[in-house]
This record gives sequence, C-alpha cells and structure tokens, in this order.
Amino acid sequence: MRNISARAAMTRWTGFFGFWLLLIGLDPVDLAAGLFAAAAATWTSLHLLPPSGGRLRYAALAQLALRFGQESIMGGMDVARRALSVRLPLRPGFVVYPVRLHPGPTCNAFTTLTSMMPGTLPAGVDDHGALLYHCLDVEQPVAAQLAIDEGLLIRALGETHDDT
Amino acid sequence: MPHSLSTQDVTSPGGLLLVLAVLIPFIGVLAGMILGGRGAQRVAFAILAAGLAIAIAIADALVQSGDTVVYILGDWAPPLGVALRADGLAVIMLLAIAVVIGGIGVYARGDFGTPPGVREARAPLMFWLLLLAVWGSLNLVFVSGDLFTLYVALELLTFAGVPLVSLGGQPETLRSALRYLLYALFGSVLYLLGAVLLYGAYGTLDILLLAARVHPEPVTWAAAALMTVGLLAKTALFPLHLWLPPAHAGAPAAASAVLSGLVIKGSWFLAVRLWLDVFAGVVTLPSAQMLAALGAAAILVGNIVALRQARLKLLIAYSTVAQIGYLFLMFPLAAGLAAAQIDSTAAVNGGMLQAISHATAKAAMFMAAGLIYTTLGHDRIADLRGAARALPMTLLAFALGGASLIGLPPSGGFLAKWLLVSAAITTAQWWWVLVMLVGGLLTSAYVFIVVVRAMAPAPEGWTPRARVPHYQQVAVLALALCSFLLGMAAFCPVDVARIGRAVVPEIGWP
Amino acid sequence: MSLVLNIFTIIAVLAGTFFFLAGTVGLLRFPDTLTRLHALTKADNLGLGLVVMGLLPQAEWPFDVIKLIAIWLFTLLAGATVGQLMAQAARRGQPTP
Amino acid sequence: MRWVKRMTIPDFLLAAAVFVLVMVALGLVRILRGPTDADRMMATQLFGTGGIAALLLLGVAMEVKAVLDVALTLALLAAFASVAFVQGASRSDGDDPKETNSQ
Amino acid sequence: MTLALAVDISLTLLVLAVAGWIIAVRDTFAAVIGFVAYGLLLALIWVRLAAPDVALTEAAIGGGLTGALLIGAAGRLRKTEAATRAEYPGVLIRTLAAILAVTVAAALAVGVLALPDPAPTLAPAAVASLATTGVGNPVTAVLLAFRSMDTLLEAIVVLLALLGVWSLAPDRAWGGYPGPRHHADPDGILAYLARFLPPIGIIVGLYIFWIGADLPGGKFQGATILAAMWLLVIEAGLADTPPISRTWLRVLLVIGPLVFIAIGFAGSITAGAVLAYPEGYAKPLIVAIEIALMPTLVLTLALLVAGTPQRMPPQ
Amino acid sequence: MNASTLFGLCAAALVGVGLYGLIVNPQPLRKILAFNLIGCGVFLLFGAIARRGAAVGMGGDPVPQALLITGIVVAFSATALAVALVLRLFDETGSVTLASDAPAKAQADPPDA
Repeated sequence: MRNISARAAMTRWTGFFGFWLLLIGLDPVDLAAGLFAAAAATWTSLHLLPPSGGRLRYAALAQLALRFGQESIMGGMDVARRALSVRLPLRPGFVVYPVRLHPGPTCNAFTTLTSMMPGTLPAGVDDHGALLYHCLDVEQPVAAQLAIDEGLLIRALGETHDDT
Repeated sequence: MPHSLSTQDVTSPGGLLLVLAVLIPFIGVLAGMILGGRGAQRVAFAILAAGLAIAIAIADALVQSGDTVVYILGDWAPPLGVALRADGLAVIMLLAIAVVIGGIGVYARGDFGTPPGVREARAPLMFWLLLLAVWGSLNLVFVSGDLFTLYVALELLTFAGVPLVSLGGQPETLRSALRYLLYALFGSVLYLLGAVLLYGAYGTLDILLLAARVHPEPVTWAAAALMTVGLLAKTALFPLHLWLPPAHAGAPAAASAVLSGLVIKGSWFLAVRLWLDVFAGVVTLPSAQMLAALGAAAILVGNIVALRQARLKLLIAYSTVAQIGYLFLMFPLAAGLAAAQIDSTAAVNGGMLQAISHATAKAAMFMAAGLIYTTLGHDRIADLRGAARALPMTLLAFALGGASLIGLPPSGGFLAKWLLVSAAITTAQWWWVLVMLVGGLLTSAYVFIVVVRAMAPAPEGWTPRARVPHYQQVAVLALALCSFLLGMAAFCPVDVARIGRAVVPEIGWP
Repeated sequence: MSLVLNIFTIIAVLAGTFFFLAGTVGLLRFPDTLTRLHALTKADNLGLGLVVMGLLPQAEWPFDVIKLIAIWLFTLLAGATVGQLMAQAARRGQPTP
Repeated sequence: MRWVKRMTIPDFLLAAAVFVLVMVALGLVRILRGPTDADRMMATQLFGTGGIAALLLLGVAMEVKAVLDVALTLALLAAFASVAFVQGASRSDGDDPKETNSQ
Repeated sequence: MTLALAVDISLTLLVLAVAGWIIAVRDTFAAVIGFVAYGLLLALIWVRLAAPDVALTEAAIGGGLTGALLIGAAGRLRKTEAATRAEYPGVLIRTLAAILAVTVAAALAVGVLALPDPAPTLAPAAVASLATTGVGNPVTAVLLAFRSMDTLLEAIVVLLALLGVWSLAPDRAWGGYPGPRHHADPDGILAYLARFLPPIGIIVGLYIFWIGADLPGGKFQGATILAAMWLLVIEAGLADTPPISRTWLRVLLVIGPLVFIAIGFAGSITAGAVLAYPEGYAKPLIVAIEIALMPTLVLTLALLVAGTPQRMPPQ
Repeated sequence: MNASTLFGLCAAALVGVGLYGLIVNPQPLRKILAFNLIGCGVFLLFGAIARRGAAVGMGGDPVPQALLITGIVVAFSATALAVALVLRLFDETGSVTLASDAPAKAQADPPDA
C-alpha cells in the first residue's frame, strides 16, 4: 500500500509541477515556488482522493478521450438539432441504468463523462443504487451507449468491478 | 486662494509618534487575539498606558514645534504616497480620546473580566479587542491626511463599533446592530463616492493637495454633498439618527460609553476636517446654515424625546442625539466669523470643546447608568429611589456630567456653549442662541428629574442587588470631573487648536 | 499561412457562436428545467470549445495555448459536475420513475 | 475573400463577443424567470461558459493577456457558487434538520 | 472602433438590466442569482476598462465568494420572505426614493461629464517610481509600496470583520466550529468535485498569487481562490472548519499583519521611514509580506463565508 | 462617446438603482444586495476615472486600480458581517424584520455583564 501511495504521490506531483510550468514558464525563481505549489497540491490531492491502486492503461485512456471528444461534439449537435428544429422533437423522460461500478470516484468519473453524451444527463441514483439518466429522447438506445462507455472507462482505469 | 494648512510636507521630529498612535492599538488587537482571554485584557491595559503616553508625547511635539506634526509613510510623499498629519485639532482629539478610553478601560475591568474557571469568554475578549480597534481607528481618523485611508479608517470604525452594539447577544441588540451597520455602510459608500469624484477631478486624495486644488464647480459640490451626507448618516445627525438610540442603549454600559462618547466623533471630526480644510473655499454659507438647522432640530427633537423616556439608558442615548446637534452649530458660526474677517477659531474651539466635553460626560453618564443598573437591577427612571444612597459617587458623577451637557459653569459644556453663543451674537445669528437656550433648559429638566428621583430615600429594608467595585465608581467620577473642569481650558496658555492652521482660515463664502 | 490560420479562427469561432445560439434557443424553447439543463451543458460547452479552438492560432505558443485549453477543460469539468448537481436538485421537483 | 481582409481579426472577435453576449443576455432572461431555483442557478452555468467565451474573445481581440487568468479564475469559481446553492437548497428543504446544529 | 463601442454598449445595457432585476424581482433568491451574474458581467467590464487586476478580484470575490455567501443566506432566509414583503413601503416613499435616486444618479452623471480633460493622473508618477520598488506590476507597487499603509489597514479591516462575525456566536458555542457541519454523500458528485478540483485550484491560486508581483494578479485574488477551494471541501463534508479557539488558527490569522508591521517598522531603522524598504531589498521584502499575508487572507476570507461559530466539539 | 464616459454614466445609473433598492426594500438581505450594487457602481466610476488616466503606455491609472482592489475586499467583508448578523437574527427570532416594535421594547434588558 505504501508503495502505491509513494508512486501515486510522485505521479501526481509531477503532474502538478508540469501544470505549474505550463502556466508560468521556466524562470528559476518561479521554479522554487512551483516546487512548493506542486507539493501543496499533491498533499491535498492525496488526502482528498487516496490512490486506488488501479493502473492507468494509456491506450484505453486515449480511446476514451477520443470517444469523449466525439460524443461531446455529438451531444452539442444533438441539442442544437432539437432546439432549432421547428417541431421541437423532444420525448423527455428518465432511463434507469444499472451501473456495474461501485459508488465512488470512478463511478463519478463515469457520470461526469456521460453527462456530455448526446441526450443524457445523470440526475442521481434511484432507491436500488442504479443511475438515473434524464434523456431528451427516451427512444434513443441510451443504455447500450452507456454500457460501451462504462466498459471503456473500466479498462482505462484498470478498475476492479463486479462482472456478475 | 485657499489657505495652506501647513508650511511643510516632510516628516517632522516626533512624526513617528503618529504611526505609533495608529498602529500600537492594532498591534494590541493582534496580540490579544493570540493570547486570548485574560491575556487580551492585560495587553489592553498595557496599550492603554502606552497610548496615553504617545498622545501626550504628540501633544508635546506639537506645542514645542508650534507646527503640524507630519509623517510621510514609506518615504513616498503625496500625492503618490500617504502622509499622516496632526494639527492642533487632531492632537486635541487624540488626547481627549486617550483619556476617555483610559477611563472606560478601568471601568470595564469590572464588567468584562474573564470569569474564573474559563480560559476565555466571548464578551470579555471581544470587548477588549474592539476597544483597542476603536481606538486605533479613531486615531487614524484624526491623523490621516488621505481621503482613501480615511475611508478605510471609517470602515475600521464601523467594523469595530457594530459588534460592540450586539455584545450582549439579545435579539433586539442584533437588530440594532444590523440597522447600525446598514446606515454606516450607506454612509461610507457615499463618502467613497465623493472621494472618487474628487480624485477624478483633481488627481489626488491628499487633503493638503486637494485643499490647494479644489475650486467651486459642479463636481466639487457633488462630492462635498455626498461626503457630507454620508458622514451625517454615520454621525447620526437628525433625521438620520434613528439607528442610534436603540443601538447605544442596548449595548453593555462600557460599550455604550465607547459608542456614544467616541465612535460618532470619528465621522463628525472627518466632516469638520472636510468643511474647514478641504472644501473651505467651496461650501456656501446657506449649506452651513442647513447643517446647523439639522443640528438645531436634533437638539430640540432629541431633548424632547429624551424627556419622555422611561428608561435611563434610552434617555442618555436620546440626549446623545441632541448633543450631536450642538456639534453642527459651529459650521455657520465659524463661517460667519470668517466672512466678517474675524478669527473664526473661537467657533471652531467651541465645537471641539463640545465634542470633548460630550465624550467625557456621556461616557461617564452611560457608565453611571450601568452601575445604577447593576445596583438596582433595573434602570426605570420612575423607580430610582435609593440609588443616591447606594452610589453617592456615581450619582455625583451623573450630575456633573449632566451639568456639562446643560452648560453650567465651569464645565467644558459651558465654555463650549459660551464660545458658540458669543460667536452667534458676533455674527448676528441670534436664532442659534435661542436654540441653545431652549436645549439647555430641556437638558436640565431631564437631568434634574433623574437626580431628584435618585435622591429619594430607599424604601425600608431595601438592599442593593449587587455591590459595585469602588474603582468603577472612581473611574466614572474621574471622567465626569474631567468634563466638569474642562471649562478651565479657557486659562490654557496656548491655543492648541490653532497650531498648524492659518491664523484666519479663509472659509471663503461668496 | 497566417491567412489560413485566420480563416480557421473565423470558421471555428463562427461555429462556436452557432452553438451558443443553439443553446440559447434551447433555453428559450425547451419545456422544463431538466431539458433546459441539457441545452445549457451540452451546446454551450461545445460552443466554448470551438471558440477556444478558434482562438488557439491567435494565442502565443506554448503558455497561452495551454491556458486556453486548461480553461476549456475546467469549464467542462465544472459544467459536467454542476450540471449533475443541478439535475439532482431539479429532479426533487419532478416525478421520477 | 475580400471581406476577410477588410474586417480584421480583432474586429471579428469583438463582433463574436457581442453576439455571444447577446445570446447570454437572452438566456439570462429565460433563466432568471425561473420557475424553480434550479432554473435560476443555471444562470451561473450560463456565465461559466458564455461569459468565459465572451471574455476570451474580448481579451484576445484587445490583446490583454491577463484575461486568460481571469477566465481561469472564473472557471474555477463558477462551480463554487453552484455548490453553495446545492448545499443551501438541501438545507432549506429540511432534509437533515440536525445538520445545522449537530452538537 | 465602432465594434468596441458595441461591446461596451451591450455590456452597459446588460449590467443595467441585471441591476434593475436585482432590485425589482420579488424573490430574494432570484435577486441573489442575479447578483452573481452581475459580478461576472462586471469582470467583463473591468477587462474593457483595461483593469485586469480588478477584473481578477471581481471574478474571484464578486462572483465567487460573495455569490456563495449570499446564495447560502438566501436559501436559509426563504421562510421570512412573506413576512418582510408585507413591510414593502407605500407609493409615497417609493416615489420619494425614486426621486432621490434619480437626482443622485443625474448629479453623478453631470459630474462624470464634467470631469476635466486631460484627466489628472498619477500613472506617470507611479511608473517613474516603479523601478525603485523592483516589482513589475504598478498596481502591486501601489498596494505594497506607495500606499502600503492602506493595504496593511485593509488586512486589519478583514480581520476585524471576522472578529465581528465571531462576536455574534452564542456564548455556549464560543471557541467552537464556525458554520454548520455539512454533510454530503461521500460517493456523490459533490464530493467528487471537492476531491478533484481543490488540488488544481491550489496550483492556479498560487500561480495567480505568485505572478502578482510583475503581472496582473496578487495575494487577494490568489487567496480568494484558495479560500474557495477550502470552502468547497468543507461544503462537501470532507472536512470541517477549525474551532476558533485553536492557537494555530489564531496565529495564522494574525501572522500576516504582524509581519507586515514588523517589516514596516524595520524600515524606519534601515530605510529611514516606516513602511519604506532599504534600497535593493524592496522586491524581496514585498514578496515576504505577501507570502505572510497569504495564510491570513485565505483563512480570513474562508471563515468570513463560513460564518458564526455555532457548534462545540463533541465531548 | 468613449468607454470611460459610457461606463462612468453606467456607474451613475447603478448608484441610482442601488440607492432606490436600499431605501425601498424592507428585507435586510435585499438591502445588503442594494448596498453591493451601489458599491459596484462607485467602483465602476473609479474604474472609469482610472481609465481616463491612461498614460505612458499603461491601460489606466494604477492608483485607483489598487484602491479598487482594497475597496472590493472591504465591501466583501462588510457583506459577510452583515449576512452573519442577518442569519443570527433569524436564528434567534425566526424573522429578519428591521422594524423595532416599540422603542420601550427596543432596549430589552440592558445587559451589564
């Protein structure tokens, strides 16, 4: 476990420091401040979001990012099409999606990603722990799309989950 | 050309004292926050002593040099930098406030000691911190030479004053505090608006530079009007006085003394500073008359309402409303004297004396009322029997303070009113004399009623609810005596108020 | 070269403004809170993304470009999470399955 | 292509900023009318995206580089106000009366 | 530059409309939301007025902290709406108020139009003296060199306001935790945001703070972002406010002004005047003051939003 | 009409609007909002004045800009204190009305610790 936190700390620190450099540049005086800033951010981050031990799979992550980009463009176009259409083609309603992920950051990441998808908006959890999605058009194959996204995310984050 | 207030604008010997006068109380606040509880109280007492010494040292530096004491902060001269300046008027206020705060501090030792067994209690800690904060802010108001620094000072004063109102924690005091805060914020935002306009028109916020640059034109008039109205709301001049009586009467006695005696003097002093120094060549005689007319209305309304009060603390609070009125009578009188090419210092001195004698007398009276409340368990005026027997010194203090409010010789109030009356007669503004006479009569009526009621013998078998410490009574009496003997200032060899000011300030009226 | 970049800027920004238009029309036309939330979180986010993309050629490489992209990502993250929070709040006022 | 040359890029960006602002204004009208608080809260969301877009367009057009930092700040803090709303809403609904004073 | 004018005019109209909405709308919550929009619009206007430092402050404080503070309060005061609406004044008072408001606005408008041309300005003076301070951002030079007294006093103002907020505590809760204890689903989306965003916010906040010496930015803006991130974590229930009796808290709250005052007085020995900096050391000292002010400001701003102490630690 | 004049006039109007709201609205939170409107109006006026003072290659006069930052922070503190007062008043009394019923009641029992 210690190994995991040390590795996570190192990764995150590098990430934050990199972000700092991208913001401010390479002036040596600024570097010193950046070391501190990245340390503070890492410390906070480790406290708020303890490392899970999952190992990122970059290929899947890239695939996910690609899909995410596509989907958000599709999402925007979808809304634009419906809003500008004369007939206002809306069949709004809720869809229940029985999520495989455990409640927690990964599941949240999933809902956050999917809130960019065309026509779906996560609106909480029902009494049985399944996710509720508000849809602009309940006749779209929403659940199937969501299942694809979930599978991708699980692969990308190397997350453990119930396959049953 | 408008007059110059001072011949110099470089740091003068002793200038560092001004910085100390402002920052030492705030250092006390910061240290008190860390130490907490009894530590805060000890810090407060150390600072009370140090602050008084600093005020005396500043007065000494002023009299020795015979000129304004100046400190250029950070070596950046105005207009880019900020200067602190203490002329005669400021030094008088610095000294007076140091004395009154000292008296209140001694009194408050009895009311705001941290109770045994606790490390820290809310009201005591807050009182000592806020007392120091009020002091630092007032000193800043007196010595700051920059309109924006003065804005910050006004806000400091507000943030220190509002919690004092609700120190007791009852719902009604919360409401009074909220109302006070809203008035005060309204006041400061108008003040800031005026300052902004002045910067836009003249490119500086420094009082001295502004005084040399302003000339009568619409922007200046608008700025003067906005700033004056804002300051009036903060000073609670009629008809913007509605927030004052419940706020001052609801607070604990020592807090009432701070609020009524001191806090309102800050915004008043700033109004005086603006009218005499910045807008001297801009404001017109009719506008000064209007200020005084509001003052006259305050005197009449405040006194009459005070007469009708059933509770002692409310009576004293309404009497503050009336006494604030006197503070504004000086404007047309000083103006009239100046217009007649006569030294207007007399009228200005009258106003300053009125401020100081009211500060001492009102602080003493509020604290006396506090002692009476502690002893009797109530402050119903109709039911004050036995108070004189139980608290002879305190009642004497109340009577002396009252005498100063009425204007009986040799009190400070007497000298103040005498200076104002003679100025009114010299300038043929007899109507203000009439107002002052009627005001004096009304004041004597309610002071008399309270004293007579309190002199009545207590019913058989009556015992005081609680004993009050001797030193509290002494502190109250000492402040009241200050006020009562302030009239002796007439024999002062140096006219301190005039130092650093031109001999005949040109309050030029068209 | 600069002409090509400028044309890219113009096209991308125009596309972005189109999505802002669509989002606003959606806000005005959609019948209830949740549907309007769709319009807000999706069309406007895409609009901002396109505007950012259009501004990239005008910005200084690398720092300003990175900042622009970071701004878009933050807004996306904030929009996506806040959108869900508001959807949950709005759902309390509506019948759910 | 002549109009591209006549109308400089800053001008075009300013025009786009005006357009986005007008869109934001129209949306604001709809949103502030309610009927629910959640509707109104969307105003912060609208500004989070539309306002930032207008800001960026303005900043690049005027060549004020600090605008990027302003936008960064806005992007971070727009979410913050919404969180206050969610917490406030759940409290005033009385979801958890113990919550305000759990001694 | 007619297009620029179009931007300005639409901003003006929009901000006026939102202001009118804030005053006129019946529902207080709606007015508060309007105020958040108003703050964001003002940030745009500050950019148009070439005041990016102010725009940053407005975006952080006007839209963010003030907005959150007011939204929270409006939510809690919902129940009092009807009662206070009954106190709405009659036509006479409304007319008088309208007359007063129009008069003041008209007087100000005349004042604005009558401002002298060319405008008096301290900009050349500030630029001429900028080199002595070593900092590159003239606004920072004004705040921490030319008029550092104001900044010192301002830090004390904020602290006094916090003391005022604390002084409202019920006696039994003195020394306790400010504000309510927030609860949220630890696996919910709010908690997710509060786990994810604050580290990034820390980087951005410190960045805004750090560049303040030479570019638009500075301690107030940076501190506001950090304070907001802390409040986010608190509101998501992942952390609690510290009890106000904690010594470390008190020390951090006063450390900024105390260091400021100490460096200020040291200046009277080393540089000949209080709040002056010895030659060549101006920039390091200014940065030192800013660093010391950071924790003070972050804590003060956040605790001002958190509110009055109202809970004691469980026995 | 340049930007500084336009926004200066806008500031004047904002002060007017805020002033009206401050007087007319009985709800304390609305008064706080109105105070903030006036405050922003004043700040905007100062900002317009700073813009007028643009010189030597600077966008504006830095002195007012610095003071504005101070002013915004001070206004925020004032708002926080006022909101805390309103909320405490609400906790204690269940109402936030500013009108005190009767002057006699207004003082309640003067507390002398």
